[in-house]
Amino acid sequence: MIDINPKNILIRYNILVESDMTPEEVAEQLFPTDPHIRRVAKSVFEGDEDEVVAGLQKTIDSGVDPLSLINNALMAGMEVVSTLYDYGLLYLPDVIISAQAMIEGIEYCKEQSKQVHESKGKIISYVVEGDIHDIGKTIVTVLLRANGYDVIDLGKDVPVEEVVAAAKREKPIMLSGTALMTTTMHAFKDVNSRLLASDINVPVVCGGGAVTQDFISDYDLGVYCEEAADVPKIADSILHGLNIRKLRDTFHKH
Amino acid sequence: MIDINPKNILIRYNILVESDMTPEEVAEQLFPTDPHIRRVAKSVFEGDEDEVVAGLQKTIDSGVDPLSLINNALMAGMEVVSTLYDYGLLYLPDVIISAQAMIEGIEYCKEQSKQVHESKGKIISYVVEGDIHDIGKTIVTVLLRANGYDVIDLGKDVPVEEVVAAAKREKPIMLSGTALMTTTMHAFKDVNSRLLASDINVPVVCGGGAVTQDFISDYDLGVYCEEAADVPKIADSILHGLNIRKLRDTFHKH
Amino acid sequence: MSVKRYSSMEYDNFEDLLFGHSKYPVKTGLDLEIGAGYTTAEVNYAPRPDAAENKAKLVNEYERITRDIMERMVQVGFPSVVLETEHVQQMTHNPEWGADIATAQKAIMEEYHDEYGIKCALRHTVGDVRGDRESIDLRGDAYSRILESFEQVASSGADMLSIESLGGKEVFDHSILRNDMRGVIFSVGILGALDVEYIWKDICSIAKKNKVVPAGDTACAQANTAMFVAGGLLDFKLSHSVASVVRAISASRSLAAYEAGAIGPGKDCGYENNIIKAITGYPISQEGKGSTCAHSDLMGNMAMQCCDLWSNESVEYRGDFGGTTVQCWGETLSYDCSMMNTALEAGVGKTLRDVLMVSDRYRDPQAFILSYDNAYRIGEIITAHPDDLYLRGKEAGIKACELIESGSEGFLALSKFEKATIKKAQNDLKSLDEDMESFICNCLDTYSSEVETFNASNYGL
Amino acid sequence: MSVKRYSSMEYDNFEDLLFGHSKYPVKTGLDLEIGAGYTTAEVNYAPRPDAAENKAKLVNEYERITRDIMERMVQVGFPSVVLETEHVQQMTHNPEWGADIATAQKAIMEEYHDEYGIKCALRHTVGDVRGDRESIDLRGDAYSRILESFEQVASSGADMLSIESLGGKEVFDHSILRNDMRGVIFSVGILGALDVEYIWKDICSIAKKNKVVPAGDTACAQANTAMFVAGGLLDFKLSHSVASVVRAISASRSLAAYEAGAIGPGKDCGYENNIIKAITGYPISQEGKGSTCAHSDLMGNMAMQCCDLWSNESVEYRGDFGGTTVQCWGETLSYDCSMMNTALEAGVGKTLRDVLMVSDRYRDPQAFILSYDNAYRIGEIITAHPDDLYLRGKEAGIKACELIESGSEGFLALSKFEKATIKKAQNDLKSLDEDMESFICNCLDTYSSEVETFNASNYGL
Ligand SMILES: [Zn+2]
Ligand SMILES: [Zn+2]
Ligand SMILES: [Zn+2]
Repeated sequence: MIDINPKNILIRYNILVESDMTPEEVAEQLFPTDPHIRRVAKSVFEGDEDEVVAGLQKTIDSGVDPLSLINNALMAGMEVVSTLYDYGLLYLPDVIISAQAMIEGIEYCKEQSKQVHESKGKIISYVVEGDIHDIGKTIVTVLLRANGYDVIDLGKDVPVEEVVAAAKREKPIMLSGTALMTTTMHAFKDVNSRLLASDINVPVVCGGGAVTQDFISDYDLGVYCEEAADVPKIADSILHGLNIRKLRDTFHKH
Repeated sequence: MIDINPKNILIRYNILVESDMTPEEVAEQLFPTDPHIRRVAKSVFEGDEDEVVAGLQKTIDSGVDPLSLINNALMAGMEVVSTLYDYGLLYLPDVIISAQAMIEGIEYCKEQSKQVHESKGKIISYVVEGDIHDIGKTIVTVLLRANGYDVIDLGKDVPVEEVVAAAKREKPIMLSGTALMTTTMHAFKDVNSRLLASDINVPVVCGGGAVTQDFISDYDLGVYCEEAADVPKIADSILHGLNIRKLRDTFHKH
Repeated sequence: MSVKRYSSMEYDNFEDLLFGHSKYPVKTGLDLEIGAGYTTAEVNYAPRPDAAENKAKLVNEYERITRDIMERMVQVGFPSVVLETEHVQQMTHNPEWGADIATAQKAIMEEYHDEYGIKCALRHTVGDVRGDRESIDLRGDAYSRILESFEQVASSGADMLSIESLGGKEVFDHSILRNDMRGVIFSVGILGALDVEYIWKDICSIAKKNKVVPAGDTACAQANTAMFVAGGLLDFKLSHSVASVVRAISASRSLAAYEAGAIGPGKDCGYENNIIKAITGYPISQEGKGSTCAHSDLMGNMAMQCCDLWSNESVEYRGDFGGTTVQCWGETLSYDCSMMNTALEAGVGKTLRDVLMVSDRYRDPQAFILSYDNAYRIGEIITAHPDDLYLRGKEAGIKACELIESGSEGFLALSKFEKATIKKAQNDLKSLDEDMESFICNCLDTYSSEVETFNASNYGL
Repeated sequence: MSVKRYSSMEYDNFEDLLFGHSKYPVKTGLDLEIGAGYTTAEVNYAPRPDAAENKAKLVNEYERITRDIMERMVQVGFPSVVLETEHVQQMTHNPEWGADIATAQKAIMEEYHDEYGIKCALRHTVGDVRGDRESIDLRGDAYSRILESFEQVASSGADMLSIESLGGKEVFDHSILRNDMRGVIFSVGILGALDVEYIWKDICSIAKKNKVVPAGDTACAQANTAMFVAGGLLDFKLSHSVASVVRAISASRSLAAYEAGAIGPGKDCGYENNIIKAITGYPISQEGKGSTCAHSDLMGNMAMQCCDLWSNESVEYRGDFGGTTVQCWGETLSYDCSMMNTALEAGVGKTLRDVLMVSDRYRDPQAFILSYDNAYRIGEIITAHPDDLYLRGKEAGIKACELIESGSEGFLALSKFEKATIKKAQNDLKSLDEDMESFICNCLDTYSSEVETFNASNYGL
């Protein structure tokens, strides 16, 4: 069997650019400084649900408003996770485990408070009609929740009329639809025209293996998204006032 | 140097399907039977201009109407050429040489007659604006003329307005535009919309290395053509009453 | 369980694994013999989105696709070709659509075969439509529709039957996003294998009745999902080492189809087919550098090392400067096959195989474990545990970890992150239950509550 | 004539011709060395039709293309890449467009080079815009615009300069459609060579001034036109043997660029580059099975036999399932290069070269004469007549005929038609004038009257 030293034929660029610091070391520099808050943020980072709740309880007992902890502690911890994910220091399972811990924490804070917590905005997430592959939607949903959005998850294989009805009812800031199967792409067209017919002009962010930018950009509301990690950034940009044309300019890859 | 018998790795299908008969043998069976007429047809087949004129002269001297010889002798000979070309027994240079002989013959017949000869129809042929590659147009033009059409050859790199003006003036049954360079495809769009604006609803047959069927079919008048040899067939179909939709069904390859 | 599990390797030595050669070649279609000393392109395609509007339009689309491919093959002088039609859902939902399309395609292929003698065959891959919005129902009405679809295409011209089965996907998706190796073993090694076995018994009897080939399955929904989410060298979504472990386990799942009677060639996207071929001796289809139209991967050359069919996975039918997309990619694939076939004729097949393998061997942990020597070693572990789906999956996973670790002492460079995850995966695997009974029992507890769509009765559990 | 013509072969033996190796490697761009022991993909692309509406849009299109390619290269671990920007006419007509695009592309390439160390270089191929509707004016205003465009891209980031020159095309188109070998020799061998020499003297001084590489030309407008009109095995438009004769003659034409100072790598579509490399020792770019997106040919594997860059010719920028088209084809090409590079590292490069060559050697007469041994023999004939453009073209054509005839006594099957046409071509060539003076004089007579757009002053005649 032929075997050779591969150094002249391929380069493992991932190893070349690997950070010298561990994620934990980087995270340490990013956590909030207040010791109570830091404990909560850190346990979100570590994905330790019990520790999150314990830390929150302790902080609330010290007199801090439970709802304020959602942004200041839980979201702060999650932001560290997101930052490290963007840097390639954390991986999807890390984000998912942290998000789960954060969501538990949010529930706890809500229970401890009488006031209503305002999310950053509502987003509808679904897999197009005819497609039951939902791992992409799962990832997007978790990333959005981890970024403070209230996600209405319609599930997979969702009929067009149901997507439109939900958009009318929930008044989301955007929709996120995924598709893995090429033959389901037509559903995007229908969603687009039915929303327009109902005067609902929110961006419909589309991604998934079967989706191409050229196809999506044919529809007035379509915003193509190649990377699940971009979806929360698109949502943030909407909050910052970007319209569909500007979203396309900013997030279109090709 | 490695060398192997290629029989297991590739098949020369051209040799497998090669006819046992020579083109001359097949042609002999297709020429008209009348000896005068046969002589003319055969010299068109052979591409012998002098012989064509000599044969015509002899036939006219025998009292035959010069104009009738265009269809009955010259076109008949050319039809044999076209048939053998379709069968893969003759090649493009054969067709071009024969067509030249035939065109000389037509000129001669016209000179010998006082009446006006009616062609099968007028066709405008051009290379799109921005493109100076005209070998494709040359081939198409010869094939059309060889099939009895009156071709207005506008040349290469033809401005859109000139194509449209010619279409208004000449009232052709169709236009044939070729393009080898991708960046010139836009000119098709302009020709299409300017013709429509002038209420000229003739098919614009488009082909060439830079042209794809998907692109052409986006325009109301566009008929995609992959093979130069199909262009005369498309013209014949127009004479038989096929509209653009039917032309597309019949001649679209993909 | 009634099937006979593999307890030994059909190949005695990994050195005998070679493209174009299989121990049990498959005769099919019009004079084609797969794995009998030559490789053949397997061209794949997706109709344009609006071609599926009605049956007539869709049949017409597939006719064009078929004619385009056959025409290009004879234009360039290629001796053989396979076409794979992966059903769009309308075709499986309406079994007569699939039948009409198979009939139409086969008629064109026969025409070319009559005129030119080109060897060819048609694979139909029925869509696994057993899930819907609310739930997954693997053995109910949708399943009957799948079998009806198989029956119809088998009697209408399809020469080879395949499916990309979904069994185990619900638990797998949940587990892989949580680095949960227990769930991976349970979903791929147990649930997946049980489902594959169940459906392939039925497919094989349909194939037998219609005298066509029950070709094989793939762990696309599991191992390829992990591989694609893991992505390129600079994607940091999933550990590439964990994706490799999933691949090793998936071989045990795909093998179940052959244990139920399939005879190859396995589906193109089953990168685990290298292991399957070593175990079963059946021919395989593979995809790699000729399928970049459909996806990027880290073993574009290696995928050729022991392929019998060479595929482009899928390309949307459309015009390109060089012809339609199926013509372009079909030609590229066929030239690759011509290169392999020439090497075989010239007696240097194994040299070319090694060049293809070693060009990717150290590109990624998954490429490393699928190099034919390592693939063989994983096959050995699987066949060493013939009577225990649990053990053979778990041991395959552990073997993958060991191979990667030992590779990293040589030329296989691992990042610190990959080193840590492979260590963790190995520990997780080793600390799982001792025996299948208790493992299944514990998993049923966990995943019945954690995964909404998981229903044990789908698997006869 | 002031240039020094080649009178001997830089390679002593055709056995030394090998992919990735050239006698005179070319250092260029960011750490790239072409022909220095490894092959590199050269990715080509065409902007979408509506991207050329204005400068900003077009610059943006090329930025996206560049970033897409660089990103995919590092994702899969390829050590090097070349980008070729073939100017759309707006870019040459407005030299500052070309300059801005070169600047933008180079900035992105530098960014990737800084971050990942990937070796890369940028070729700009200026459009030959010297013809318009009415006439061809090879040495007038349009020519100045071409030189201005070269000047601007050379000073703005392009590392290599190329053009696909049109000289001789008007007489060639006329002749090839009439089987007129005299016109072919005149248009390709004399007119073409004179034009190539004229423009390459200027391009070389611009390159020298800007310290970039004068890379080379191609007989695309002549030899490739004949090859593409001739088409596949079952196209019956032009004799494939005559197209082969045109190819042999075209080597004499393309060689003139190197005699004027070009140093390679010659353009991808110059299939005659096999001959050029044997004569000059300079590296070459080639296209074949990785360029089916742009055209079909009958030597998809053979084209790799001694390539240094490996190209896809051109693909329209667009999204596909596997990424954008430039990513898909760039990855496929790079895997091909990885295969070649692995073979070189493993010491089996010549075995792989032979497999690639022999897989197409008998597919078509043109493939046969371009097999590296025969390509070398044509080079020998060309260098045997250093001081006579006429003789070297004519003898190259006769040599091609002889090679095909002798091949047909072996494994090169010829149809009756091909046998007859090669005989006729050979006779026609042999019966041409004895010396250049009388030949040119007679041709000027004939073609000045027969070809409307032919103007002798375009060639200094
Ligand atoms: Zn698959
Ligand atoms: Zn597939
Ligand atoms: Zn070219």
